[in-house]
Amino acid sequence: MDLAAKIEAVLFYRAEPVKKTELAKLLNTDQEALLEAINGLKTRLEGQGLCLLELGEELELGTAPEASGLIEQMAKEELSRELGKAALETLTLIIYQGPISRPEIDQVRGVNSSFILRNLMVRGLAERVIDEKDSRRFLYKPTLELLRHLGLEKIEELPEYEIVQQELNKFLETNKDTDGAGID
Amino acid sequence: MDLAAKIEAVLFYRAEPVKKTELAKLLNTDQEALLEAINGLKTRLEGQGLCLLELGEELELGTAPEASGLIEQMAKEELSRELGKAALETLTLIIYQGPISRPEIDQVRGVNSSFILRNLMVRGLAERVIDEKDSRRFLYKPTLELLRHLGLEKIEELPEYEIVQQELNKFLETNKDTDGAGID
Amino acid sequence: MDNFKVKVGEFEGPLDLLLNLIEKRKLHISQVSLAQVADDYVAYLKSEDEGQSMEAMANFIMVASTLMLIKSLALLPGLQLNEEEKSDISNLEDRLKQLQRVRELSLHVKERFGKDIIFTQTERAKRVTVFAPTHELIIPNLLTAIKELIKNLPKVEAIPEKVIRKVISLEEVISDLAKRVGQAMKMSFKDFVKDKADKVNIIVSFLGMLELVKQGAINIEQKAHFEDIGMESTTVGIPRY
Repeated sequence: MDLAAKIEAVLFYRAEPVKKTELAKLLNTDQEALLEAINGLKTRLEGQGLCLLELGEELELGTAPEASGLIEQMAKEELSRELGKAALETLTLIIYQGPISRPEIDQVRGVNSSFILRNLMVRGLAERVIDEKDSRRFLYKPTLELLRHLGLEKIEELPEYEIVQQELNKFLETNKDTDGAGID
Repeated sequence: MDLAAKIEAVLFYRAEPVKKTELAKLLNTDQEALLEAINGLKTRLEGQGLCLLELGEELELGTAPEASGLIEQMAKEELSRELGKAALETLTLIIYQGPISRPEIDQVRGVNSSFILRNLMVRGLAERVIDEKDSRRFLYKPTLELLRHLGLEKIEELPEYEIVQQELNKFLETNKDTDGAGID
Repeated sequence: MDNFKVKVGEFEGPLDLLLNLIEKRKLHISQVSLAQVADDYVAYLKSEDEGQSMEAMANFIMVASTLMLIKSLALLPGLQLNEEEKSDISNLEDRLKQLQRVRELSLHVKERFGKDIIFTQTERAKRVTVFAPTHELIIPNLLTAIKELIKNLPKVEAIPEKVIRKVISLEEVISDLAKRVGQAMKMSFKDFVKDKADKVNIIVSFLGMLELVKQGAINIEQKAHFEDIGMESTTVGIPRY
């Protein structure tokens, strides 16, 4: 795998602007070789679906400008589409039980929720905050706009709030040890 | 911009598994042209930093397996690398024989697999779908997440995949009527 | 969540235990090898039965009854089996072969899992979001959804009645088998004349096994049928006339 391919992989994974100095360090190479590889990658991406954006010191991978019409159309569709059962269920859990971590959401639903969470965030229905107790993990909660949309001034106004809390807490308490990766 | 490039752009933007039927509709093309473009994209990505994952109806863009070590240095997320004996056996059945029902899994393993199946689903390594032949029961099948953890672009790349398909189908055929430990 | 596991000792399920016993002796899976490990299996169950739940034992005991059949058949080829018994035996053999194959294949999965992970994009930190609610987002729908979720939370499963019924009738299976073994022995008496001492030993150990199985079935009433097991002395006595 050559340097250009490595740059592509790193930028794809990071999905945000990355400094050239950081890239050089990560890929254990000097500026000169890096710049050469960047140019090589740019050439390689010509006519493809992705493009390399260079903003001063920073690099980012994005969709090719020719695809912008397509992407806009898709983004619009994404927002106007119905949530569907799985997303509604996840959002409801976040409203009743938030701030709640992803492992907890997954544990209650019995399935992995990562893509659904992403969609809920894109639609501005849920947001994530850093867990004060553990800065490596995120907690999900409903956005203020959503609460306003639902006409809720406080969460406790939700129907059957107390009993739902009890049931869910009971379940989460007994399943504490089985979340995350450490299974069997 | 050709069809392969458009597929690449869409998959990059979506950053989640996308169905082929959805792609065909979005790109206003037929299945045949789509499949051809998918294969074209795969060839084009060879030796690059990215790869195209394909599992049944679903497609997703990921980093090339060769970049695995590099990306891991940056990965903040906790990676799951461990599979217990029960999880490994159950996943093996799902991979080589999926979509497969729980009674079928139980029959081979000799124990009730509901607990382990739930955990695999929470980890995103397996998912269940409604059996088209019998809407009252579920079938379990592998996910793109599982494929990613195996470092495979296609499930068929696993050793002995083809021959096992034949073997197991023959076995299930001859044992159709026995319910054994099949509890569901 | 441990209640979901059906473990006896270190083994998860009867097939796990049985396959282990066969592989320990480096045998191929067949009726012959199953007959050979039947005693080991029952001995293991007996050693582990303390404190095991009915649920844990039920699956193991069902397999024990099939093993007893197989052993009886190996000792007394004249023993008549009904269709269900025949299919139980071939089914057990098939399932073991299948499990063995799955274990073989699982090495391919184990070898690759988590080694060269293919990564997808990390969650974009700065993303333009647009507040886009849908008509589904009304309070009554939320209540329906959360109730459905709570209803579907996993509960500890009770052992299905079907299995319990099978286990309870195991007692009958044992006494019935003991009777049939006795009859089959009379019928094939001529065979026993040859190599007398060995055959007697085998029969004694076989009946010992029956007894062990009976004790292994901890939740089963045993006293009423004790006399059937008492057949041991009668049976052993057979070669004398």
